[in-house]
Amino acid sequence: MNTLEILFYALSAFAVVSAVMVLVSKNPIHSVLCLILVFFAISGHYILLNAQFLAIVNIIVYAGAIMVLFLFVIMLMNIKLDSEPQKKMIIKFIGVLSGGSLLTLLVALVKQTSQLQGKQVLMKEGTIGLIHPLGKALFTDYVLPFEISSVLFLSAMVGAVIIGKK
Amino acid sequence: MNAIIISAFMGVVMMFSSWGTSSIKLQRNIGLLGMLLLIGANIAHLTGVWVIEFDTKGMLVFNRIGLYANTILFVLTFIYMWINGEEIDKVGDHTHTADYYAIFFFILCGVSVLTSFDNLLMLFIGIEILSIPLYILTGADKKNLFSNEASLKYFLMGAFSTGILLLGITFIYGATGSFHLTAPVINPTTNMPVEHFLMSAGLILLFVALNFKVSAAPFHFWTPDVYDGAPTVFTSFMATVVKAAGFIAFIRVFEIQREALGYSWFIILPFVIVSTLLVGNITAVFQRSVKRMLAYSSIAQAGFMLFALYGRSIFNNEAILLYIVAYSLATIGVFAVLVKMKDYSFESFNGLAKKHPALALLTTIFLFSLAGIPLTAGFFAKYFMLNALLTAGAGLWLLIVAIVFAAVSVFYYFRLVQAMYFTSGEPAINEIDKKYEFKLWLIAAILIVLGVFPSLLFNYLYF
Amino acid sequence: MPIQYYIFLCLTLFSIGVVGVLTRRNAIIVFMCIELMLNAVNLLLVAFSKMYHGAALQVSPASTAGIDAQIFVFFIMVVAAAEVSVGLAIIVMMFRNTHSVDINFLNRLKN
Amino acid sequence: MFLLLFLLIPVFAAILLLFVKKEQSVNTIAISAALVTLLGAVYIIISKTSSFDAAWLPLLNSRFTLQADGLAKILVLLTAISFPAIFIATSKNQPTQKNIFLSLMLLTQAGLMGVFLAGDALLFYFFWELALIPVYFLCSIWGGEKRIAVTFKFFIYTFLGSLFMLIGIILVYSHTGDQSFALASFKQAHLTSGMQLTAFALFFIAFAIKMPIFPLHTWQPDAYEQSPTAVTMVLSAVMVKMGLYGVIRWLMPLFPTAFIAHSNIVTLLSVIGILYASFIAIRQDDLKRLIAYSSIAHIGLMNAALFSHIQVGVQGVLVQLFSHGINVLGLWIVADIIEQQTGTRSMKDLGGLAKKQPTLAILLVGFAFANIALPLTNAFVGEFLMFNGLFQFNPWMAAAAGVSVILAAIYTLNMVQKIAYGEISAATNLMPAPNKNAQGVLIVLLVIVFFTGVYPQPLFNVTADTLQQLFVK
Amino acid sequence: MQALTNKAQAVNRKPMTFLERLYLINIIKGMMITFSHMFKKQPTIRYPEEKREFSPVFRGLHVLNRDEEGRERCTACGLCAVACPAEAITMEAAERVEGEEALYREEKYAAKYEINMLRCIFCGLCEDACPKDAIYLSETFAPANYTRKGFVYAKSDLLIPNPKTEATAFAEAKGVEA
Amino acid sequence: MTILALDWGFIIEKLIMIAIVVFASLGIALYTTFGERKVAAILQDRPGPSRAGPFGLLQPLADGLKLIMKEEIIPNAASKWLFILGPGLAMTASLMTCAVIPWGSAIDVFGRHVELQIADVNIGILYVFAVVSMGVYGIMIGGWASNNKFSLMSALRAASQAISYELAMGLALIALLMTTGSLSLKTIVEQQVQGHWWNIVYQPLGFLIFFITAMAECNRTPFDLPEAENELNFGYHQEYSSMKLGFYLFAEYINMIMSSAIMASMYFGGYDLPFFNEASVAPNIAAMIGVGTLLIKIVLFIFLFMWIRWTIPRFRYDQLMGLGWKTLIPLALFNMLVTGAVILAKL
Repeated sequence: MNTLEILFYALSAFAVVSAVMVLVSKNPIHSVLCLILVFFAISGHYILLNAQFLAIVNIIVYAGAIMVLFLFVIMLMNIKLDSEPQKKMIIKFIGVLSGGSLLTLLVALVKQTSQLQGKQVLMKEGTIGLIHPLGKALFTDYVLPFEISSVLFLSAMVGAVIIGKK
Repeated sequence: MNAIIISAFMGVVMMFSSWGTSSIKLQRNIGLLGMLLLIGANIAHLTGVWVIEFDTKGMLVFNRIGLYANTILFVLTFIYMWINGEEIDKVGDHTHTADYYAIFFFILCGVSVLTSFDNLLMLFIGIEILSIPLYILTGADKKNLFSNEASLKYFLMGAFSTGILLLGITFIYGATGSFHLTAPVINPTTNMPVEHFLMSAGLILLFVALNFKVSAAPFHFWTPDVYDGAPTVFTSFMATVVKAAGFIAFIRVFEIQREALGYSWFIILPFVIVSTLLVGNITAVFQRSVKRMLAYSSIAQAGFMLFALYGRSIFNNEAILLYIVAYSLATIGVFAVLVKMKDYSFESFNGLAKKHPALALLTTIFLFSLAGIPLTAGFFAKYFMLNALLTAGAGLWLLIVAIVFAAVSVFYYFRLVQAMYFTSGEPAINEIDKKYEFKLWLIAAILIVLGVFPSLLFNYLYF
Repeated sequence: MPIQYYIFLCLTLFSIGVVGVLTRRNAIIVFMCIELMLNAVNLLLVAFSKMYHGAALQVSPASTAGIDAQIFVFFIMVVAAAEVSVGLAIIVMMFRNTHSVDINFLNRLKN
Repeated sequence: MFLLLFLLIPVFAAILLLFVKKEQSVNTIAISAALVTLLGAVYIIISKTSSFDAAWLPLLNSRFTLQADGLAKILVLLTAISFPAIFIATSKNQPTQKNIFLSLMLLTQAGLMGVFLAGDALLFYFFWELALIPVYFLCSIWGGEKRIAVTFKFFIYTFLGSLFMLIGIILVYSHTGDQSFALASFKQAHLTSGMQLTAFALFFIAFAIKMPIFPLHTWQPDAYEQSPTAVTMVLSAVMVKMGLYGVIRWLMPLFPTAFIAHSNIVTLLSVIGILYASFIAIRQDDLKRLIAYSSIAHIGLMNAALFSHIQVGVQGVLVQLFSHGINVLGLWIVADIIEQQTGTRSMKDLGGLAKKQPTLAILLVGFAFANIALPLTNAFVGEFLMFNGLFQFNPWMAAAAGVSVILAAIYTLNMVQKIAYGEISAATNLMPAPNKNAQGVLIVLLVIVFFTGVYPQPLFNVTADTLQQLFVK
Repeated sequence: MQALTNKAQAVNRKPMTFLERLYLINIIKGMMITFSHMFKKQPTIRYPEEKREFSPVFRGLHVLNRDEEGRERCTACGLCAVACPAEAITMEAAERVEGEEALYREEKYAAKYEINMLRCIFCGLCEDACPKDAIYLSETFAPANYTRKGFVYAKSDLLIPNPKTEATAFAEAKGVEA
Repeated sequence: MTILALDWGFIIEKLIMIAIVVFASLGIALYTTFGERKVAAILQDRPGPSRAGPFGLLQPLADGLKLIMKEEIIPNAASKWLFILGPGLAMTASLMTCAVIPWGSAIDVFGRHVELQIADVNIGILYVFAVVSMGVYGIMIGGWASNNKFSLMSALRAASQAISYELAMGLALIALLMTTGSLSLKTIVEQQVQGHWWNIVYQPLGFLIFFITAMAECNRTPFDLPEAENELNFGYHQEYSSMKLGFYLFAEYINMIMSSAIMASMYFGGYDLPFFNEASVAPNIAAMIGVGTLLIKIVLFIFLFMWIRWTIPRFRYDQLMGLGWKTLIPLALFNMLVTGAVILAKL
């Protein structure tokens, strides 16, 4: 057990517990906050993997912008505690069951994949997660998707205006 | 690339056109002009002329099929815009015409990406560019609860399927270490598909997600509600151009990648095809609203289009292109009639043949094309599909299932014909001017010309 | 760290997201669960990226193998942001009309 | 090029009719178009085999090939005779929007001509469907009370059948040597016996539905009954021949192995059908239904003879294709006149026609004789040969089928008796002056009946090449 | 419409120039103004230590006066109450009895004399009205209080200290003038 | 145990740094409140607080003491945990920014070479952004948890304001980053120390935008909509009292300090004292002079903040949004384009 492993387990446990809390908490605000915690845990993982840029972008974009929007909307609607009608127990059960079976299936599949046996993830080292190589790749090899995603944003913008305008 | 640049550019132009002019007619005409420009640019690309020389770094690969499909989809969009121009203005609160056109152009940009991507990243971005504007168009009728619901439902389903798509892509990356479509799926030494569970799982997830996008069963359940709830003009667009682009993307992904699935491909795909045909057709029979019937029928048609995935011969491309043209034109036509109806029940069509014989005839032609009756392009579309299927060595049972459901489809399409011709009543229809009718005649003419000489469509496909 | 650990973690998070989508009725929470799924995918991509990077480093120290996955993650985040803006606009629009974010609300309306 | 006229004339006339509203000119246009085609048909009968060929779908290697061999000629002649006859005989009938009605009729004619002339599988399929669609509209718009459901049933049946055939066509196509739809290529397709069986089944379903053969016949009596009479005439005189034509043109040469392998079962089915239809016909009171069941019985017999695959029998079928068409057409016209003039089809309500309208009664009797295939009538020639063939194939079946002749005599004569003799019923008494047009047509038809009955050689001559192709390899 | 006065000014509806629309210049101008105030003399008077000069006519709290021998001047004539525009003054009269001559100057005196300081407007009319110079307004502020009741000043609160017994307090209360 | 094999010296050094910076920030914040009042007073021709201690210098301590001594009130209907979490988050978020600010160049103490920066991460600016974006949670959570409509309204305003202006801020910074080519604040400062010009010379417009957005992010007047007293009573901390309120107030001032420090570092050379040759004095002294310089710059900025606060009236909400979206973002984009064009032209 070295520090990395301890951190890995701690962050993973933190992430999973928070994710479950997102699911089970009745109050949407709590769900949002738990989801932010998940994002932090995932950012922690990124840092463990020395993907600093993604770690920080994850916090800026997800925790800082997206979740604020969520929080904003929930507050705007002022959804009260327990106002959400619950699905029927049986549907919930089926939902959990299908999610669980998806997990089991995929885990079993991964376990059986021989090519993955013994593959290690490079922790802490490696420079590809830093901003410099990423930026370079983004503006050379990936400049086309970068530019095209601007179209995506424009359309989202136009759309938000259409939908949002009273 | 021309198409991508020009469509994005035109989108921006449309966005700002509402600043430059308040005349909706002018905006509409700018949109149409832009469409022509786009078509022209794309054809220029077909002949090797680029607006801007651009190294796509292997993100996009422009082959003839893709560009040709682009052209077809653009022409379809042009026809769509041309016909439905006035109806588009009416959606929502009548103030967003230019925005809708901008969104159309953005969608077409996504379409162009989807017809030429060579990297899963571009697939992802293309699909998103396609989907996000659609969520908006679906909800464009802001005061209408059903439109809202449709939009929300579409959005949640779409986002969910995006998640699945991404997991699939991730798995593929995990297996191959690359996002390229041509990433090694075949072991060069043994010349056999590499047995990599992660790869298979990824592909299946990708398959599922794409099925979501093209509304194939069992991932179709959003479709009826969304198509029903969306403003009718936009349903027409969604069910045609957008769906077609989805299929082209589908084929691009699985043309090569499916090797990794090996034999299981021929279990999964028929399962999906059969269930799509089953669900689409059987449910369509029981619909009371024409719009909903058309929604289900579009599921059924998707089932037919999925046949193009079965084989890998040149016939698939022909088949899917012809199918797209036939299906889309006919659907655009039917919807163009439908938007003029005051309500969408079958009963509202009663006696249409008496009051508007020409319109009834046109609708009949469109429905015939959808049903695949000869002399219309729909027949050859189905024919080419069946041919492709047979060439691919599919089991005969699959063909039989297909034709049985094709016969079932006749059942519900002809309900409309019966209502129009054989049931008397007062049709609930708005005024239709001659110009509009003329446009519809044009569609019908294309359908019939293609129904007699389908090869006209392919003359430019191979050089 | 063996890659499987990361895969298991991400799959767990992903499945939790899926369960959320299937069991909750509040549109916003459903949407959040979708975001959770996307994040799980992101983490997995980064893990794979580092897996390939690690392998490539053994061969050539200057290799940038695996960088594409991180770029992909970047794009996912970017796209997710756009999606959220639209999605929340839709949810707000719906809320304005129905005063509910229950995804089954209109189903009840129909019947 | 000449053959193209068979398609173009009706189509142009049909289009022209859409723009003509005046009833007199409507009739004139339709009848003259039909007569011109008849002239053409007569011309190709006496001329040599001709064909037409044009590029159509280079991509699929399908050509717009029309060819007129003996089989085609005889059926083209039948079609060409039927339509003017129908038009003239029913020219007094006044359906609403007659121009459209006739236009659709002419389209049907074009479709039928196409079916009989097509020398290319895809083209054949095309016309097969095209012949159906106008009929669908004709029946649904102008038919009887239950027309919509009945016609729809008919449509779905045949459409499904033709889709099966489409698959069969594609299947064979993919096994042809030069990837072509030409009939010649089809004949040389390399089909394994398993493949032959499949393709045979697929084709056969389509033809069987069209004929119809016993379990698939349920659409027919209803459709005949509900259709407007003119359409019923087309259906029973010409359209059912499409099925038989298909069998001779496609099934026999393409899938000889499968054909022979299945001949037993198909013949059996046909015979069952014959008996079944005949027994039902006996029980019928409705004139139209009676003729309809009678027609099923006759077609069944032809089918049985075909599948016996004996040269004599097939020769009989080739002749009977034409003869049955003429006979049934005559019967229908009589029935139509009666229905038009008395307003009823129920035989209970009829009687005493011989006293009221002797000419019509005589004509009825003439066609009734032909229907029973009494010697001197054309049907006798065909049926005799067919029984001959069937007997060679399987005496038991021939015997069973032979019963049908007796049954036919029973129901036909019963009909004649009820209609023509006895007291003048109330309905019959209402009959106005004889319909000269229709009677003229009937007389012409009756002349044909007896002429070919006495001197069938021209028919044999015309169909000789077909027979040769089928039996001499 | 005919202008009633010549004060009307035409509004200048000239669109703002680009520079004006930037507002930056005006903001900087404004900031310079505030900045310049840093160097201005502060008008603040640090109260307990420094006090502002009262004006000569300052009217503070009421005082009921006594004469040189310490007798109350008030005869409860009620003129002050009548004069008070805020009706803040109430009083009850009583007759002087034997042995009280040292207390009250006249035969009649105010047994109860109340001024409601919440109502009082410190106009000084009572002072003017008083024929006996019994009431006058001092230079003292009305102090704060915790209750409303506390603002109703009774006679004991108003009465000036006795010049005989508490000479210093009297002098202090009396102030500079009068 | 591998855990123990860490570089303890390093950890202790950093801990000390953190402690110093945090406490220094708190101290400065404390006195900034005092400064605020004093500046306000002076600008309004008043003496300001002057009673506690000489010149009122003990006033902030008194304020702090008051805040601590006051009764803790948690409204019944409030969400208790979030109510407590809100101010904590606000405080933490604002304090976290200081980690990447280079307070000075290196000094040598006890034989160690100590960088006067807690962490020189190569994504420094992004880190700042991340932390800034976290800051809004404190307000939102606090405002929501109070279960008071004014607080909620204010929380919503704060959120939308923060998000809107963060965009323009980022865009303004990108132009700067294009010229510097690095995200590390240390590097950016060093560039200015080495070179002759401060970045303000290259990016005047960028600075202006950044400055305006920084004010908005700190919720300073004229952008203090979240606590607009006359509309929302007291804004998001209406229900707060005692030290939780103090946290919010502190957080605002710490934000101000940090943004001043960042602006100083990014645009005004950080700890660079112009026309002064560092080599002429001992390195430690030079470093301390640098720290002093930075502090002076910070103070000047803080003064500027206050000056503006007491000059310009508060925006209306729609004006605020209009300014952010319709003016600042296009301007920032324009700035970015021009910068890019110039850089391209220079290449």
